[in-house]
Amino acid sequence: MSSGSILQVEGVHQRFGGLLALQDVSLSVEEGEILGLIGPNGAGKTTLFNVISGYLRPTEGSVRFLGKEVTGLPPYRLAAMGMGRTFQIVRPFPKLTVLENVLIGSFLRTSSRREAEDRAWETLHLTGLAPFASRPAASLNLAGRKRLEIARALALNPRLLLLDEVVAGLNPAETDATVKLIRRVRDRGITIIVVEHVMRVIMGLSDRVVVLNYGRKIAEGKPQEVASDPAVIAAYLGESGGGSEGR
Amino acid sequence: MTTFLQVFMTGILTGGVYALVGIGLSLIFGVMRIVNFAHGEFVALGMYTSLLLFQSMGIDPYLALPLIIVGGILLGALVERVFIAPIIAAPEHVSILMTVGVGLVISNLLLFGFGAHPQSIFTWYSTKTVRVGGVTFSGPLSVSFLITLAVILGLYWVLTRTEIGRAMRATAQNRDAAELQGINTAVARMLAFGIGVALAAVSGTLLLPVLYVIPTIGGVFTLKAFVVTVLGGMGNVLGAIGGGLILGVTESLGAAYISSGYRDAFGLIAFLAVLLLRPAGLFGKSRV
Amino acid sequence: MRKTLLIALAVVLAGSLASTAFPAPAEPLRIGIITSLTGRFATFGKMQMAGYQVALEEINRAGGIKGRPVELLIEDDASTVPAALSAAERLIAKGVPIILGTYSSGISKPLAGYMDRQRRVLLVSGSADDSITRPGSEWVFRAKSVSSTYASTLFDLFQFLREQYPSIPLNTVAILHGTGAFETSVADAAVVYAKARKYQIVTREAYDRGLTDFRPILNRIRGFNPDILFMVSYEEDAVAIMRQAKEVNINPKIFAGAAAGFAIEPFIKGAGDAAEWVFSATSWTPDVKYPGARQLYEKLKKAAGMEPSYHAAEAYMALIVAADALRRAKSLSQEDVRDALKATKLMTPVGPVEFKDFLGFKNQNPIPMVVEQVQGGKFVTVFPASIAPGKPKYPTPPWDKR
Amino acid sequence: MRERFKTLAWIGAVLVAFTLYPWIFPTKLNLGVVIVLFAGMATAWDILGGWAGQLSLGHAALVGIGGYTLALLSLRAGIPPWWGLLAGMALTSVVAAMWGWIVFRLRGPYFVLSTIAVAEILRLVAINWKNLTGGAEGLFLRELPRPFGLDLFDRTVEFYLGLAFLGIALLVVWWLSWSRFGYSLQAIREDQDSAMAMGINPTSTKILAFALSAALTAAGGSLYAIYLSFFEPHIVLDIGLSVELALIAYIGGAGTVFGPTIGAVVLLGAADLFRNYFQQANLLIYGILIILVVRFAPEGIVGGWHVLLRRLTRPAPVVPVEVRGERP
Repeated sequence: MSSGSILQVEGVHQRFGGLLALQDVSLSVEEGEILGLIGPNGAGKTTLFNVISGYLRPTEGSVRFLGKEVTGLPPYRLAAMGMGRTFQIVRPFPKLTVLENVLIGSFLRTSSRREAEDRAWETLHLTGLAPFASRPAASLNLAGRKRLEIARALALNPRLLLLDEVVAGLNPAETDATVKLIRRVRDRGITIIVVEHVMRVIMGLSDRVVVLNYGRKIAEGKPQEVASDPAVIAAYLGESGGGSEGR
Repeated sequence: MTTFLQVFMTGILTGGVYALVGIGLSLIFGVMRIVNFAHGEFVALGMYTSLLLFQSMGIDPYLALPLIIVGGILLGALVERVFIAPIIAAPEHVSILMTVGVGLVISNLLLFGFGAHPQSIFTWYSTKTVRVGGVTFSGPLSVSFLITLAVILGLYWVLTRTEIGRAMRATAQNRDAAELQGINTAVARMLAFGIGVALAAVSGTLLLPVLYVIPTIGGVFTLKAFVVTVLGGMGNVLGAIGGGLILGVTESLGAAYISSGYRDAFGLIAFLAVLLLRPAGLFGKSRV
Repeated sequence: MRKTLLIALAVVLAGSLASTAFPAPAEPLRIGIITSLTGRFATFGKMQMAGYQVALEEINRAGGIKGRPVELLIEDDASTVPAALSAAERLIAKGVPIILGTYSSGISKPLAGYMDRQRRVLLVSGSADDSITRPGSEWVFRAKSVSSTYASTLFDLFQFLREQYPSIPLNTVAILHGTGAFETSVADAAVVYAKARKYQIVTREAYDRGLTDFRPILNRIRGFNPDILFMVSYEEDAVAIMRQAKEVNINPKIFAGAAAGFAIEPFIKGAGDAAEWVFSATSWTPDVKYPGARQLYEKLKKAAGMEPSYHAAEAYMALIVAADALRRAKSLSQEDVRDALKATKLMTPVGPVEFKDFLGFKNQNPIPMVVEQVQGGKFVTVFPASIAPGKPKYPTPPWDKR
Repeated sequence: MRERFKTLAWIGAVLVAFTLYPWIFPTKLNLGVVIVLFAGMATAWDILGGWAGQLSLGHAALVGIGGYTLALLSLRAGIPPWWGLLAGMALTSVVAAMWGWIVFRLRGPYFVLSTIAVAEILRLVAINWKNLTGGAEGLFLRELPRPFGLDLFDRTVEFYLGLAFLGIALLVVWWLSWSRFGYSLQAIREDQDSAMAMGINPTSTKILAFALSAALTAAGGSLYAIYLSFFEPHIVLDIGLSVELALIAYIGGAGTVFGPTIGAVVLLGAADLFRNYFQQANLLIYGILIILVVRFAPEGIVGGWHVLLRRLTRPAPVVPVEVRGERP
């Protein structure tokens, strides 16, 4: 755990009644890094995101952000500290325009309407949503809404950005554009955790990758190392007759 | 001592009918996740229908019950189809305002139809009393309590033993999962609202021999139904029985021993206390 | 109702056009009326309209006022204060010389305040609340009785029965009343008279309108075993109280009700045998020994199409008094109408009318009240002997000995 | 930025138009006072109901506290009405904050149910606590000091006071239309969870909105008490008043600057215009109107107008977003 780590998750367990969604998960993220978080459906990725971003108080374990103990803090405190997140199922403010959606984020940093609006426009240009500024968020297509999720999180001027399947359901052109955007965001010094199923994207983007399966961390390391790890392959492809090390 | 017993027992009897009103509301909320703000107006509708049947055709309210039950279910289903179903997916305040509107229409149509003056019925049993060990009970209130128990048992049988009952309970627990199991949740909702309205109308009929009716009395019952539902736990039908009895006894004791002017306030204070301490209701199993 | 209004408007238009060209036929004199045609108090508004109708026909048959036929401009206050204030504003704009109104005390009080500030004459027709004419205003008059008279008349009855039957102890009083403005003011007056005449108030219970189940309160009162149960309630409560009093088996020597709920026909129909023996103070009954009382009752019954309540008689009296004052007024200016009303000295089938200032009241007619008792399923006027044909039956037997 | 001052200009225009009312309708001043007061109180209701999306059916309690505070301070302690009004605003915002703290932590319909319960409890307290509130007989404001020589019971004075109150309410809502606080309310209304991710604390924001809404409603309640000069619990604390305020705001257009004002003018104006025919039925009309609005035009008159405008001027098909946007 070098001193530069921006986020530390220690021994987190999350239980829903009988179901143990997360079992003793620990990971840390370094400043300026892109960490990929992968695993089959139901592995606990979004649950881990909800624990990190304060929507779920972990049954056990702790979360440290920017060196401070934040376990159980509500989402709005973490947002104020500089943690932006997107939702797997997009959650725009439908009746508000695209600009207003982003404005609410930039208002976190300033109460002056002028400053907030400038920052909002800056984010719109960065994310390519400027032409749709005055349209209600509800009138955007899936690509536009996914992009708006990122723009709203960016408007918070975050130190850490959590992206939950931001390219899911996009066509190749839209996916490439989003990957370029993520790189541009990283170049501005923002640390990113990406949850994704599109292997091509995650492998290309991530400096390091963590793999979850049935709520347990089964692998961590460089994308290439993780890709060739038999346990990961087994987790994804299910039991291949070859008898890997069992459940 | 007899005074305490008399006050306590009157509270139980009235509480039984409150429970019936509350159960209807809790059933509707449980299955449909909407709060029916016109619930009290359906109680008033039950009262006026049985008043009309009594005055014009001399049918005694207790004998009119089967008619009221069937009519209540049909009316409830119709109201659900026309007013509630189209907005079932809308945000919460839409269904609240819709039912407030329906309530306003019903109470004002009653005002038009029956006039503002209070009406009550006078039957041979109106002033009859039952004396058990020095404690006197109102005759009609006791009969109403017994019928309430019967209706509650009947509802329990429908919910647990019949196909419709299972469909409603499934929809209450998880609408999407229920649909995946092939349950037509639209029908389940329609029937839930129908039965809920029928229960309200029945409690109106049972209260007619005991109290007088004015067109705007619905509001009082809507508030009582809320208190009973929250005391029992939102959507917890069995809890509503407990909620009703507790409300009846609290009001009766409060009026007799603290101050009669604040009678209705005791129920409301209990309501706020539950909100503060145990929002899931006194019996724990709330749907929210 | 709208028919009279339309005719009135048409006549006014015709009148004003014609008056310029040639000597006008007698232009009608319009009196303003505010009452509750709709809303909570619609039942009482209907009764008032019957009284106004009978009085209007009588006035016009007797040649109207100063040769001019009288017409009523009727405004509905819909049982709400804002509508009543707007109605008054409209009538003042139409320049009516006098306004009569309305039924509920809760509406008449702000109406009186508004008329006082506008310096316009208001003759209160249905509200009994003391505070309307106490301290009152030079512009607000009331011929009908005040709430406290209900209490004083009943305590006069109790005094009479104490003297008639010295052997029966008559000391403890339990008061039960609704929390409305009228009921509370009568209950307050009862407390004052009870203390003045050496009665002991064992308990005073108020109940809120709406779903009223009196069993808990009556159980509590039964514990005190009072000699007198003094009740002040509107119609629907009166029926429920007496039924549940029988249920709870509470047995005072006197059941006394102050007007409203206890003095009207539906009380006997609703409470049935439980209504027997109940005394009630009321401002008027058909068999009082005032000249013309019986004939007025018949006319009111025809106009109302049902058993008329005393509210109809009170409205009739108000319009008769207004017409009498307008005949005597030097001009139709508000000052002259006010002075004419102040000088009223008139006998009507509903009682003598004189506007006096007494006991803090201003422009209030100290009209006496009567007490009636339910005997054999019918109201019989039993007190005071000077104007009551019947005799009070006392003491009230316990429920199981009837 | 331009949008902000356009709305401000519209507010100015509406207020100036209203100032002409006493000359256009000299014999309908009572109606005028009621319209401006109800427009102001409905706008105050809308801060919580429309902008923050927290429906309340108990605002009569706040009207009542405003009215009673002014009257009691004046009758019992001789405190002039302007201090009474401010005291009423302060008291109601404290009551609202406590009340909100209890209920806003909870999800589900608890808030709207609690508003009815608390309003009903206050009505019962007002009726039964006789020596404080004058009980059911109510209170009579016989005399009031004259600020700058103005008779507070004169309808024209009351009209302009009410108009000033409406102006303040409109300015507050105008501030909401562009400020941070205003957007945080709208965010909570649109999606509370999503708002949390944007750094907005829903509970404390809703409590602030409720306190602001309560303070303004109480100011309206104080002026309404002066207009009535006599009021009893049944008039100012009745659930009918709460429902009427909610319907006026909602039918006019919840969550918009002018919605509640338009609602007040249309509904109260029509009720007076057709009083001979609809007087009995105005509650029935309200009921039918709210069903139609909720079912077919949830945006209300003003909201619907915006939607219509937008549809006519700029058809907005679903926008295919070919997201290139590579500019640095």
